[in-house]
Amino acid sequence: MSTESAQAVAMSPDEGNLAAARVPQQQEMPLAVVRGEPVLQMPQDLYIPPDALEVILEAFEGPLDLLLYLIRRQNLDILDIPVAEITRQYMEYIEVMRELRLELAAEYLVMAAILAEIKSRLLLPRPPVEEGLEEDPRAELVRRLQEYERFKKAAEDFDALPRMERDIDAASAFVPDRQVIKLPPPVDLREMLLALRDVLNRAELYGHHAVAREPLSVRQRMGEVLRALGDGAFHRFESLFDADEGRLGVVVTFLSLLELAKDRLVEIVQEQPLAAIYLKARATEATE
Amino acid sequence: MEHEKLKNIVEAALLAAQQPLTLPMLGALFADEEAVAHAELARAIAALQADCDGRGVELVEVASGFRYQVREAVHPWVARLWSERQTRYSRALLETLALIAYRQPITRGEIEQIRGVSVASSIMRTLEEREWIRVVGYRDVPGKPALFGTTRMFLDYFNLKSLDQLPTLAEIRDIEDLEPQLALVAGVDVERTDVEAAAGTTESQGETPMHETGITEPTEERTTEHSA
Amino acid sequence: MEHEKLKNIVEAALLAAQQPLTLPMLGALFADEEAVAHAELARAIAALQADCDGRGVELVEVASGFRYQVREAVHPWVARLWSERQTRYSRALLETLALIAYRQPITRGEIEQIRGVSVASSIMRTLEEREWIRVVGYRDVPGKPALFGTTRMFLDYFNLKSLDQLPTLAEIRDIEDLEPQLALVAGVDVERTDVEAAAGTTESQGETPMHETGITEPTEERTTEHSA
Repeated sequence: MSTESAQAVAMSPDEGNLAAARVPQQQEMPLAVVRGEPVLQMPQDLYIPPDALEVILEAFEGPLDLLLYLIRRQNLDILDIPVAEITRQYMEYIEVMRELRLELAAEYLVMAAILAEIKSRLLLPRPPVEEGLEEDPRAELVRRLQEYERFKKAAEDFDALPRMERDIDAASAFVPDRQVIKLPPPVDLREMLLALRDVLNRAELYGHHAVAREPLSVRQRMGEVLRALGDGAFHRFESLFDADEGRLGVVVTFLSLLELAKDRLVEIVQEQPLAAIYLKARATEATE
Repeated sequence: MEHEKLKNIVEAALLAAQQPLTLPMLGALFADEEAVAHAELARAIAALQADCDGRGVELVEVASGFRYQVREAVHPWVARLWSERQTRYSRALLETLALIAYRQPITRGEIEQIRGVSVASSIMRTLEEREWIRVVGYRDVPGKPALFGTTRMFLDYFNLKSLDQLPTLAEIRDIEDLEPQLALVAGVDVERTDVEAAAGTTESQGETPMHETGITEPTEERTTEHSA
Repeated sequence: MEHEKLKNIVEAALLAAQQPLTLPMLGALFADEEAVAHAELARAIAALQADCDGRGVELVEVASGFRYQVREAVHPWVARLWSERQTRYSRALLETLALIAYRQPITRGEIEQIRGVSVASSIMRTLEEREWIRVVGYRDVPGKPALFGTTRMFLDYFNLKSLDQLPTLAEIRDIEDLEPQLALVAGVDVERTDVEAAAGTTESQGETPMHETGITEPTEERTTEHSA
């Protein structure tokens, strides 16, 4: 939109009347007197220092924000925007910015065009039929304003939330030793078994290995018994059994003793028939 | 593991970690053979939270876990430890952040459409550098614009556990209300009357118009309006 | 200023500061009109120190001031916050471990005989350090070689009640695909996978995995184990 057309809209006869009619209530808004001395008569309610006029632009987050400001300043309902009046005030702001040679963002000019268009459509005679179906020319603008206002409010709410650094701070204590410790890698049972299968296959290739059939718990118990005999001394046969383990536990222990004997890992001694049976490990590190 | 010892470990870990810890993360502090159930950890945390009563710090849960933090009540004193610290953010940044939080995933173009102005690249960069937002995908339209979403760090920063805890977004009033107005919009005279009526009502309600309070930011006026 | 409030401020400041604070530094947190004497601050600190009795942290004085620090007693657990998983074990180690499990008690020489290659000392050391194997006795042959067996820790790690829950050697050799076997073996293992999968899910929703922030999270590392 060119400067001329923007001003033409702002200075339309209707607007002139309206402005005149509203003079008493415009006292708090010296900005209305734009064409006079712009610097000294900046809007007081914006508190713009005469030498920092860019604040006008900075104070608003764009044309929607400026429009909302104009509407809210007069406590108007957003659903009931007096487009002509708002357009006039909006154009006055634009004019101030322009006269101060502020670089005017394109969005502001686009909004001026939109306002002018809405106003002209409102002023045109409405078609006699289908009244209810025709959309209010302001509807789209109102929708945008409402949508923007929601998020403007949301941003304010965000600002009110307690926030790290400003309202709260993380608490932490000193740790004397922050050295990174290395944890052992995880092991997948399946991987281990696949590895075993490979090694078995290889072993069979060389014909060295016989597949064991005894329950693995017997093998486990063999180790436990060996450890129990680890002192190299003789232990009573009965002391190696734990009655609490039940019959199965006794069997497992007995089988493990036989395996250990067969494997020549333990020595089983009985002085005479029916006398106590003693066991000892054939070799221990300590005694040798 | 004994409850007191567990409590001590959890307390020390939370204070040592420099970032929030989840129950699984706390659980990982224990070796397989001394594994601690999450329920036990939760009990320890509840006990530690109770221990904070009347103290200068509190134990809270935020999006990425539990953390000890300085209570707001004593923060003004603590804040003097850091004389200059940037804790203010521009409205543009907060509005952009709000749009991403409530409308995610959202493109920069969509943000600009709603705000009515372009979004400075510096704002997006700041938000990304603070790890409050991140690219979560791309919209399948020409140019494949990036879609942004908020992060857990964002929630942590604002002391929130989840997006559900964000302030409720204001409802949009039904735009149908416009329709009856239209019949009246015959000319500017009617409009003017409306303006004056509205303005007059407000004055008589004794609200505080902006120019009287000396508030400089348009933002503040909206606050007045909403508290009304 | 009231003693309790002073205590709270001092506690919060010390926990927020990231470095030790001296009495003058603590004193500087108070404005001129609420000035606090050093003696008062010292009393607050003494009270806070007493409050630490039986907790996971303590308030100590070091050369540059006062600070809260993690107690020695809980450090072993807290230290796991900064732990990292090594990469996976070698095939040789897994074979060795499996042979020890299935053929125990077994000497290193016997393992080498079956595998057809020598077993590196480092492998045996690693397995012993992890406490999965141990010397259970010695074979009565020249050199008295050590006999190795698996430990309870080994069973616990794989969630086995006893070795009998492992497939037999015949089953391992004959069955091409071990999957169905393992389903029978490790009911508990499946459960564990679920827990970790859940942890993994949470993490993937998270914006900032811990390793990116400089802290290695054991939980997440574990997840890779199962996805492998």
